[in-house]
Amino acid sequence: MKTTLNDITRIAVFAALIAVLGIPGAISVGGAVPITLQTLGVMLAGAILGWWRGAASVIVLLVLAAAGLPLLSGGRGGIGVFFGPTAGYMLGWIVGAAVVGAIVHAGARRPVWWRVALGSVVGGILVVYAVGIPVMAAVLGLSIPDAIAANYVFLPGDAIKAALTVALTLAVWKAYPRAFGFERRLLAVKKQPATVAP
Amino acid sequence: MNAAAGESVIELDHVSVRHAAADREVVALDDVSLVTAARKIAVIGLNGSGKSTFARLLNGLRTPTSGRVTVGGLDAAKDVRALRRRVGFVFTNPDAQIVMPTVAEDVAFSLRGRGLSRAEIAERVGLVLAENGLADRADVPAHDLSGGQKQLLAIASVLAAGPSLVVADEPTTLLDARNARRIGDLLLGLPQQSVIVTHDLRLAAACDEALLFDRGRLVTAGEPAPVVDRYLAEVVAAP
Amino acid sequence: MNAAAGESVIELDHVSVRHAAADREVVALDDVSLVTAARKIAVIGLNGSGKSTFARLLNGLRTPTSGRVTVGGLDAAKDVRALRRRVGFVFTNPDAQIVMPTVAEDVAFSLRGRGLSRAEIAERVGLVLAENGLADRADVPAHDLSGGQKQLLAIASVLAAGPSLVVADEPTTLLDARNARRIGDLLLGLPQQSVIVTHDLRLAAACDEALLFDRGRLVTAGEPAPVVDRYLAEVVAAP
Amino acid sequence: MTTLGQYRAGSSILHRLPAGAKLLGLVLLAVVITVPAPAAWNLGGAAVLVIALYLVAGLGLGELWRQVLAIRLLIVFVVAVPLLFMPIPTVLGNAARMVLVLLLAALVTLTTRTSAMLDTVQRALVPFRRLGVNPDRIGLVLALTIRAVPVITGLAEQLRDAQRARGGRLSVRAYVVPLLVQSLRHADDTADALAARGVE
Ligand SMILES: Nc1ncnc2c1ncn2[C@@H]1O[C@H](COP(=O)(O)OP(=O)(O)OP(=O)(O)O)[C@@H](O)[C@H]1O
Ligand SMILES: Nc1ncnc2c1ncn2[C@@H]1O[C@H](COP(=O)(O)OP(=O)(O)OP(=O)(O)O)[C@@H](O)[C@H]1O
Ligand SMILES: O=C(O)CCCC[C@@H]1SC[C@@H]2NC(=O)N[C@@H]21
Ligand SMILES: [Mg+2]
Ligand SMILES: [Mg+2]
Repeated sequence: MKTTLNDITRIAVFAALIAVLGIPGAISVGGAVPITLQTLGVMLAGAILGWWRGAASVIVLLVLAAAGLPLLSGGRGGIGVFFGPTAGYMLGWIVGAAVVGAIVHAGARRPVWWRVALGSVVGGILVVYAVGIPVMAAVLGLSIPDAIAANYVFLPGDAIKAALTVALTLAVWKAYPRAFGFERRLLAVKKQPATVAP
Repeated sequence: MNAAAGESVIELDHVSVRHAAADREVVALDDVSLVTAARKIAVIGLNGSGKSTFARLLNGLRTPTSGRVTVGGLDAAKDVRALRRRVGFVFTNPDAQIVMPTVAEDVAFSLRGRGLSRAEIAERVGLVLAENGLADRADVPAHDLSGGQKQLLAIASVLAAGPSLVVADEPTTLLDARNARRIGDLLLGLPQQSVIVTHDLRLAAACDEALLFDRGRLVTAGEPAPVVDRYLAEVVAAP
Repeated sequence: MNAAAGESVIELDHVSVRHAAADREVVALDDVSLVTAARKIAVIGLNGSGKSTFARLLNGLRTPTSGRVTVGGLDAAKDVRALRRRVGFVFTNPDAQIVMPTVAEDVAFSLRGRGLSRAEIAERVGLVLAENGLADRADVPAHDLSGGQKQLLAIASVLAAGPSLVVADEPTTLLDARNARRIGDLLLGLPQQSVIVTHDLRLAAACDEALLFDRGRLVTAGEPAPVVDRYLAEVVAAP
Repeated sequence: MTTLGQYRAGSSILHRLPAGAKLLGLVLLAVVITVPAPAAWNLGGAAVLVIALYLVAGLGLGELWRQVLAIRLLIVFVVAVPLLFMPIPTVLGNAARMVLVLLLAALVTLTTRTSAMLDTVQRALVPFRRLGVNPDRIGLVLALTIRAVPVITGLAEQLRDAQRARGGRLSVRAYVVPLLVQSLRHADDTADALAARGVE
């Protein structure tokens, strides 16, 4: 997997975009883990950039946040965030973006709505929760069932974000298809002798 | 300077706009007072003289730090929503203004929330696109248009909303000579009252009135020819 | 059109550039042939006429679909690496070109990979910044610069790499009148051979040679004054 | 590197310690504080250590208090909610452990320049070169991202203005779609600029 300059700049710009989506701030419900638009950015990163570039952009965001830049929602940053109750969710973002990307891009020639929907729900919600809830439970000293209960507040918001991801991804496909990098695959396919008619 | 039928009176009453910059305070507009109802109003002045700030006041994108702005009797501070329905705004960079993926969708965006049916919206969009020479580009991604076409689309989308005043902030700066001329002529030919911020002095000269800003102050307003002359003599030539 | 000492010969031999667009093929450059070694070369033409495509060929950012491009004897298709060391490129939008967070870091970025020590890099960066009036801004984040200063920085970073040819694609389009003039004069005054794509006909007229493109074809090349006249008469005025 | 960080300038031993050493120390202390059951000896010892380190760093108790305030909502949460199901000493013990670790982590951020932290990341990656990881590329991505944040923020501000000018009501689609498209184009323009500057 050779990284091109386009890969590099898309990874960087998407990391910045997720940071910018955090600027409107975070709604803090109860205090430990905020509701944030950044998860929308995570879903979009996977859906648009594909699995590895999507995951890479999340890693880049988290590394910079850890290094002290205030790139997380509400202008937070610093290594401390990774010792707090949201650490697991953020690690989940990495895997989540990869899963969204894998589901949306695998074998496809264009984003299809149900793949984006499935990807966002599985990668952007379930995977993120699967990593996030146990870590939150451990840090806060909650039992797993209590942590799951505490996590319910995020469901409505995250469901809306998944739906938005579908609409936004398809709109970006219409407006700027180059961004998906699908054509690279099409070109690669074209170079091989055609065996099956499309 | 007389109010023709249909023209709104634009009134600024001792308006100042100040920005708190990192180390000092920037005065973008400094005690500007003005009453005008001219049909085509040019705004000229050097970089940083306050032209964009003035234009943005008219649409409520900026609010005065002190003083009062009214357009056609609407107070820009109080009736922002009504003001924005009445005043259309064309930005320099059409890329920043086109918000929907395709040409037709972008025009339709201006018509949302007015209780129009889908069919009515489609009809109006078709009409507006035809009027602006974009009929065959309806389903093209907006970002694939050429520079001139993008600005045409931006203007078409503004006009679709049916404004009675069109404010354009350097609408031709990014265009080539032919497109700049075309867009300039289009704006001059619009039936709507228009405020056109421009560095193109030919365009300014073709308006009914010109305003000259310098370092946040309104230096003079009136017939374009003498205002442009004064700009060249006093402002541009100054060290 | 004679090769002065130090100027590279730019040669295009039956060059065409085609893009496969969604529904049809776009011919960005159509069988262009050219030999020039002028010191300051202006490139003019309407939006979409092929100016940027031409400029990008000179730095290997585009490769011809057919034909051959050489700059100072370097084949643009084969010696891209050497070509890019010799040819600096200034883009329209400095925000896309400034890749490092702070002013000094961006200039230093141009000097990486040359086996220079930290101290040598710091010294050269200081020199380049001083020459371009940015000495006191070394540690400022790039986004705190004004538009004109950003373009100055972009040019400074290009010059730091020591190119013998500077290609600039509409370097003044995003700037206001005063900054546009400043950047235009800076480019004209550079000792390096320069290719300047511009909509600013005053700037074009001040060059040693002008190239006029129209719909992908090189219409004419030569003394700027007649080329500009022909542009206004035949291209801009055409329907 | 930028004015963005939370670094507090200083010349204490903590400021001068390499970032990697501080991070390692932080992880070790975090383990020591959180693995054994909460008890007076380890929590008390850790608390004394935290206060001492803030003083050694020259940050003072004022900064310490500011850091406590920064996580006050979290503290309220970790105390209030578990009180419903758990005995008071357990809850306070858990909360104290978390607060102490967070204060130590904040100390690392406060005494380490962002650029030093990023250099450490880059250096830590050098051994992975054999696996195809290129530390210079990663350093470039990190720098590009720092540069991109204000650029994308600027795009977002322009779009917000444009949308407002077109009639008040905000729509996520009409905001995020052009933001995405413009950002992605910016990415492609930047890739061209990197190529032109000789990056391969
Ligand atoms: N948001 C802001 N924060 C700080 N200063 C600002 C802001 N907006 C404008 N200014 C300052 O206010 C002054 C007037 O700016 P304005 O944009 O109105 O000028 P202009 O005449 O439109 O210039 P140009 O020809 O460059 O578009 C300038 O000095 C500018 O730097
Ligand atoms: N990557 C691309 N894919 C498809 N078409 C392209 C591409 N790049 C350029 N073109 C087309 O090639 C033609 C020439 O483009 P070019 O950018 O060279 O024009 P230009 O003279 O620089 O115009 P402007 O003044 O607007 O910058 C245009 O029709 C353009 O749409
Ligand atoms: O900024 C942080 O510290 C990370 C916040 C993690 C928030 C989680 S992600 C899944 C869930 N959905 C939300 O909107 N918030 C939580
Ligand atoms: Mg302005
Ligand atoms: Mg061009």
